[in-house]
Amino acid sequence: MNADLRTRLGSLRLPNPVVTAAGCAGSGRELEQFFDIAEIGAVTTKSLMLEPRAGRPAPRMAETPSGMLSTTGMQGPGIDVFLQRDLPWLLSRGGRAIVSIAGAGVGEFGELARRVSEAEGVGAIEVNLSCPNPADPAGRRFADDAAQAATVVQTVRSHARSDLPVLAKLSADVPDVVELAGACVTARADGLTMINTLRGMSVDTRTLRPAVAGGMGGLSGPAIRPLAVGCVYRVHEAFPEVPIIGVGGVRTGTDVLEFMAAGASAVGVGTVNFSDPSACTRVLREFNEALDARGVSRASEVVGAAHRAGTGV
Amino acid sequence: MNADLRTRLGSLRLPNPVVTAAGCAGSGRELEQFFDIAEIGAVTTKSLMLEPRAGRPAPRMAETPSGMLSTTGMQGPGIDVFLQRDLPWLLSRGGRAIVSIAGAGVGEFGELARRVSEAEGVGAIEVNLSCPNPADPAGRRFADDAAQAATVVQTVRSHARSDLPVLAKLSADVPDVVELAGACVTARADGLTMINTLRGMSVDTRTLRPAVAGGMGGLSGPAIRPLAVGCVYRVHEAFPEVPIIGVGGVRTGTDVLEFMAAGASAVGVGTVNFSDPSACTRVLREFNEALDARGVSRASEVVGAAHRAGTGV
Amino acid sequence: MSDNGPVQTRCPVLNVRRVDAYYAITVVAPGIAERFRSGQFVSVAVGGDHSSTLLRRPFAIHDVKPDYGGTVEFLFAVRGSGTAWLAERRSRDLLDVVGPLGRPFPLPRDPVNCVLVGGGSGSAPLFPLAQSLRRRGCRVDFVLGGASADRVFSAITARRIAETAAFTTDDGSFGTRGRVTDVLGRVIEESRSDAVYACGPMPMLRAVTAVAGNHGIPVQVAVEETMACGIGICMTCVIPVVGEDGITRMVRSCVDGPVFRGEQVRFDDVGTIPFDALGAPGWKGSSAARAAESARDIA
Amino acid sequence: MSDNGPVQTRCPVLNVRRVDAYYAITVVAPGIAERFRSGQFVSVAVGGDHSSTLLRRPFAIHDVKPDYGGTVEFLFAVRGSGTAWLAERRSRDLLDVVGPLGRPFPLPRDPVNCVLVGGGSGSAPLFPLAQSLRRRGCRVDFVLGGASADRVFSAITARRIAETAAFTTDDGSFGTRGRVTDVLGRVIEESRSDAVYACGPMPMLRAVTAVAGNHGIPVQVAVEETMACGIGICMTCVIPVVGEDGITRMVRSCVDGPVFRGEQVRFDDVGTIPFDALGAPGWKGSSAARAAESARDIA
Ligand SMILES: Cc1cc2nc3c(=O)[nH]c(=O)nc-3n(C[C@H](O)[C@H](O)[C@H](O)COP(=O)(O)OP(=O)(O)OC[C@H]3O[C@@H](n4cnc5c(N)ncnc54)[C@H](O)[C@@H]3O)c2cc1C
Ligand SMILES: Cc1cc2nc3c(=O)[nH]c(=O)nc-3n(C[C@H](O)[C@H](O)[C@H](O)COP(=O)(O)OP(=O)(O)OC[C@H]3O[C@@H](n4cnc5c(N)ncnc54)[C@H](O)[C@@H]3O)c2cc1C
Ligand SMILES: Cc1cc2nc3c(=O)[nH]c(=O)nc-3n(C[C@H](O)[C@H](O)[C@H](O)COP(=O)(O)O)c2cc1C
Ligand SMILES: Cc1cc2nc3c(=O)[nH]c(=O)nc-3n(C[C@H](O)[C@H](O)[C@H](O)COP(=O)(O)O)c2cc1C
Ligand code: FES
Ligand code: FES
Repeated sequence: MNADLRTRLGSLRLPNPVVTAAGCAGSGRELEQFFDIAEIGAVTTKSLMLEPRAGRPAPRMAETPSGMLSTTGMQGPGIDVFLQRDLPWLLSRGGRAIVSIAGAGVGEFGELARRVSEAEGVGAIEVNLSCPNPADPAGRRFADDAAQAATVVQTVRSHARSDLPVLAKLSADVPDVVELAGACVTARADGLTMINTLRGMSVDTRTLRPAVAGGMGGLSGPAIRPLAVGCVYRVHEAFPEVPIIGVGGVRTGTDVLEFMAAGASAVGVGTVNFSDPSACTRVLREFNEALDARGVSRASEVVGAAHRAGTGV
Repeated sequence: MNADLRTRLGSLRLPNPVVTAAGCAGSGRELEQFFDIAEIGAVTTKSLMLEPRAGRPAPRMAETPSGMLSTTGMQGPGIDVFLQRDLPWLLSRGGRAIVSIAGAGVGEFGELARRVSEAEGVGAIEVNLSCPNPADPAGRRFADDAAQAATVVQTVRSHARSDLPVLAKLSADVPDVVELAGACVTARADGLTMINTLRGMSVDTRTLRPAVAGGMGGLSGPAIRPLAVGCVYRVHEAFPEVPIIGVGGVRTGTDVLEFMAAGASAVGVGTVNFSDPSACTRVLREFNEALDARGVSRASEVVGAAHRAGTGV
Repeated sequence: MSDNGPVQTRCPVLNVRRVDAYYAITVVAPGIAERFRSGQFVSVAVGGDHSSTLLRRPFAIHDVKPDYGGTVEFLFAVRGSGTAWLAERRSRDLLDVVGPLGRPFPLPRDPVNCVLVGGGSGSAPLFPLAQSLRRRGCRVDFVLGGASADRVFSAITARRIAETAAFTTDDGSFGTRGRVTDVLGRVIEESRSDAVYACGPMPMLRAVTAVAGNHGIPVQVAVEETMACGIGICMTCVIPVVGEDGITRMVRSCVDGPVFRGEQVRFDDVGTIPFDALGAPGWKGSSAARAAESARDIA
Repeated sequence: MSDNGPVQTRCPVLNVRRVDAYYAITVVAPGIAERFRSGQFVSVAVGGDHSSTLLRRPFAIHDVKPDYGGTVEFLFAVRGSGTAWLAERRSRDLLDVVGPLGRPFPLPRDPVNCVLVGGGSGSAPLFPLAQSLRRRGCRVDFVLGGASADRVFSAITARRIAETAAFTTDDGSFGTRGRVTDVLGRVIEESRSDAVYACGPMPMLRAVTAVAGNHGIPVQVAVEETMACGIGICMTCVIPVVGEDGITRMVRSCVDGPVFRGEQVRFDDVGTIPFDALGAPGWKGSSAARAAESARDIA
């Protein structure tokens, strides 16, 4: 366990590349029962809105092959409760926080960025572009329209404290993920997180009705990993300077290696936290061991290796 | 095993809804070693081009959680060899053929449709819209541009014998699958097949290089089923009169039930043929048993059940 | 990392027993056994390391014993792929188990009369509860129901440890034909119950809560909602519950439950977001409600 | 459905033996045993019914015996998740096996001298081949190599059934330090070999083919390409092979192979599409080539 694991996302420095994926780590307290939350790179919060939010009706989840479908509707306490209650706790434990925000409109994104910037100790802001754009006539998400996504990123950037990195969280099921990434980068995103869940569906074959309320849900878990790695690879190819958090189906230390070789500087663990509450710390250990086994002394050397000829490192 | 399994795709009548997915059943001869090919609904051929095709370099596949990534580059003997060699064999065994075609351009699609129409005994033409459009400046696939896709479908329709149903095979990773479906229907597709593989990637964590030659591959298998079911559901909701072949990760008889409840009239078995050469006949038997267990006397009653209130059937 | 919270352990199976239509698995898990309080559950990874079945399966803890440093037993019926896999385990196989999870049943201070009502697999957590109540000098009566005789868990144990035990089955194959609530009122009266504890499917819990209400006695219900994580991080297991402050919240049945006061669960609204729930569409909370929110869980 | 084609069976495991660094599994599979010819392989589903590991694993058949109506044995080294799972099987477990697959080794009409060259797990199919050759009165010599001593499969059996057996290891821990091709020339000369049979990794097969060429004797190679289906329907296992007609085709190593004439495999172009391969980009086939294509496989 000798490798230097440090990584950077714009001006945010992390002790190692393993972070939690948004909405998959509660407030951090729940996972702290299983490992020391300061040990991992950072905790990404669930996407916080201005107001408390009750979310979607149950049933909210269904299991699928190597994955799950969920629809929680971003249930959460609202940004203020988070900043007053959960953030201080996390910082008191030595943890780092990437705060994910979800605005009900462009203006709210700005306001959220402003409030997050006023708090002490936040590491970065992640902008969830997969929430529905209330101004879109067809009810599409911000991420479905690169120009709309860019407007959101720009608004967040201009309301956020200038030293606070802004990461744009992208979906894969958009018209063109490379174009979307480019629009966000142009709008001065400091980094990109990808991917969010993909819209899918499951039918309960007993009742022949949709398995989650409302029909469509978000697909996550190892099943989607190749889609996530593909997005990271293509976007890193197009924008090699832009730091990326790779997210989607991370289960083991070699999955971290896979994402980093494709171009990620950090990697988020999502659904697998549900099946293994120690996942983050186990993945970190396995990643460490994988570097050792390959004689790699700095994790950052691996970033983008799959784009280089030869064996990469 | 009493249920009436017959189904219709436009004017094509099939004895049951289980067909093979394009490119996943060889010429039919290989599977005939494991079951009677006449027993299933139909064999969908690999996508045939005008000329023989050597396909992509190896490695062509990588295993992923509950799925696989592949890139065969549509290797095949060309349409004429198929029509002279493979089709007569299939018909001689009492099988039904859905012939998938892939043109290197719009014009070739027309020519392919013409040649297929001259052959005796073809059940339907499936138009593979996931092949790259040579006329697209960005190298996108026909499916990425609903207007281009519609042009292809229209060309095929006008060159195909008028009594031969034309099915448009859609991808899920397109800007808007419902819009794409609509464009194909307007261009007089008699039915839709969905979904094709999704672009993804895997890194070989020993070499840190892409696991399949060329980097990106197509993701298939049970992992993608929720994405496929989601597409079928949304498209059936928008165009309830249009018959759909649901494809993507079908493994068991209840998966057939799932696709049909979402709106499919038939269901294609793809990748699972590789892992279980008897899959088609097993899936058909399980589907039959599932209908019996639910007391359903006609398979067609199940179509679209998930869209109806109550328990569907 | 906390000392009385749940632990995750890879623990050896001591034995798997088949009992009527269900199975009993005992695992050696001292860390879970020593923390356990009745009403809590474990969650078990199924299918092995390369399983396509990602999520854990929750099971109420049926018994803990001091053998081998501490063993934990749970009962289950084979429902789908996860329980089918569990039924095939053999002694010495390793299971990845997390527990104990959830809030336990609150125990009465005084030696009162309690009736314990279980439906199907919902009986399981009532047995260690019965033991705890008996240890406090409470009278315990059982009402257990199931679809058929073989779906009534641990009937014999119930007879042994309770003052009285009544059984109901949907098909009449064992005990009274009908629902647990068909006999509950009588049992409450005859045993002069002061409190009800219930576990089982939501419609049963609703009906039991109504019966207890009619008799003017409190009821604690343990719900069995679908759970993805069991530890409070996925937000998929929520049900509408009215807090002490009168505000309805969508609370996690895994960590805020599975045990709730029956009167506080909005049974009619399970599967919906009640319009007056905190954060429901159109909801405008008072600043007081928000302040309350912000204070919650700090402790 | 054909009578001499492969069958798919759920067959009981008779036993699993550990031998040095590899395992030997024997399954009861009469249908496969009776159809088997040496050089053929089986493909085995791994991980159980709810495995996330979708694809079968191919293994050369190492032995068939008439016991229990017909048993099939294969040897394997633990490489990844699939072989790790197989190593944990116990007798009476059921395995889903398809076979026999692929084209067998062609056997010489006359009692000639044959040298059999295996690298690592590639030795496995050479043993039944050696038996068949011996039965036809052929002289058999073995050259087996591996990374280290424990990676040389079945060395003792080789010594027993062959006239001579030479061994090489990369680390020199057993036999000669080096590659099989370092000793092959000598063996061919000393045993006056008329033909070579080889199985192992592609670079080894290439080198063996070169050595055989230098000695002017024919060589049959069995390749071990990654395979998704093993039955010819997925087109993922292709390699460039020159046909009798001089045309290079991307052929499926599972059904057109795994055995090929060494000279016909375009080893230098494995992993590419040679520009002159049938259907390569820019390829313009003659009408004669197309007519030939259309006639292929009809029989
Ligand atoms: C707190 C709690 C305690 C429980 N205690 C017991 C017990 O002691 N004994 C027992 O037999 N069962 C108990 N259950 C139900 C048990 O968890 C399910 O029977 C089991 O998860 C079914 O898994 P499966 O793979 O066989 O079924 P599948 O139907 O294949 O499971 C698919 C998915 O649905 C979920 N699921 C299926 N049925 C239920 C259910 N009834 N409740 C919750 N989730 C479900 C599974 O967890 C899984 O995510 C309990 C459930 C909860 C929430
Ligand atoms: C015709 C044929 C015969 C073979 N015979 C033997 C044998 O007798 N004994 C033996 O030990 N091995 C043999 N192999 C190799 C054996 O199939 C692999 O070792 C095995 O598939 C590894 O599976 P895994 O899950 O442990 O490894 P993983 O690396 O986890 O497998 C991942 C994927 O890669 C494929 N793969 C990995 N290694 C190989 C390989 N060397 N060759 C082909 N595919 C591979 C797997 O099939 C799977 O699809 C043979 C291969 C072929 C094609
Ligand atoms: C239950 C659940 C809740 C989630 N909540 C959020 C969220 O609030 N904001 C967000 O950007 N992504 C959210 N996600 C998406 C994850 O952060 C992640 O992008 C996705 O699940 C893919 O990663 P995984 O396969 O590791 O889960 C959520 C995912 C799940 C399963
Ligand atoms: C090896 C392979 C080859 C394929 N070839 C074709 C093809 O030629 N034409 C086509 O339309 N789809 C092709 N497909 C896509 C399948 O028909 C199917 O749409 C997709 O794999 C999803 O289904 P599945 O998960 O059941 O495999 C191919 C898929 C695979 C895995
Ligand atoms: S099961 Fe995940 S929060 Fe309750
Ligand atoms: S492995 Fe599928 S064609 Fe050879």
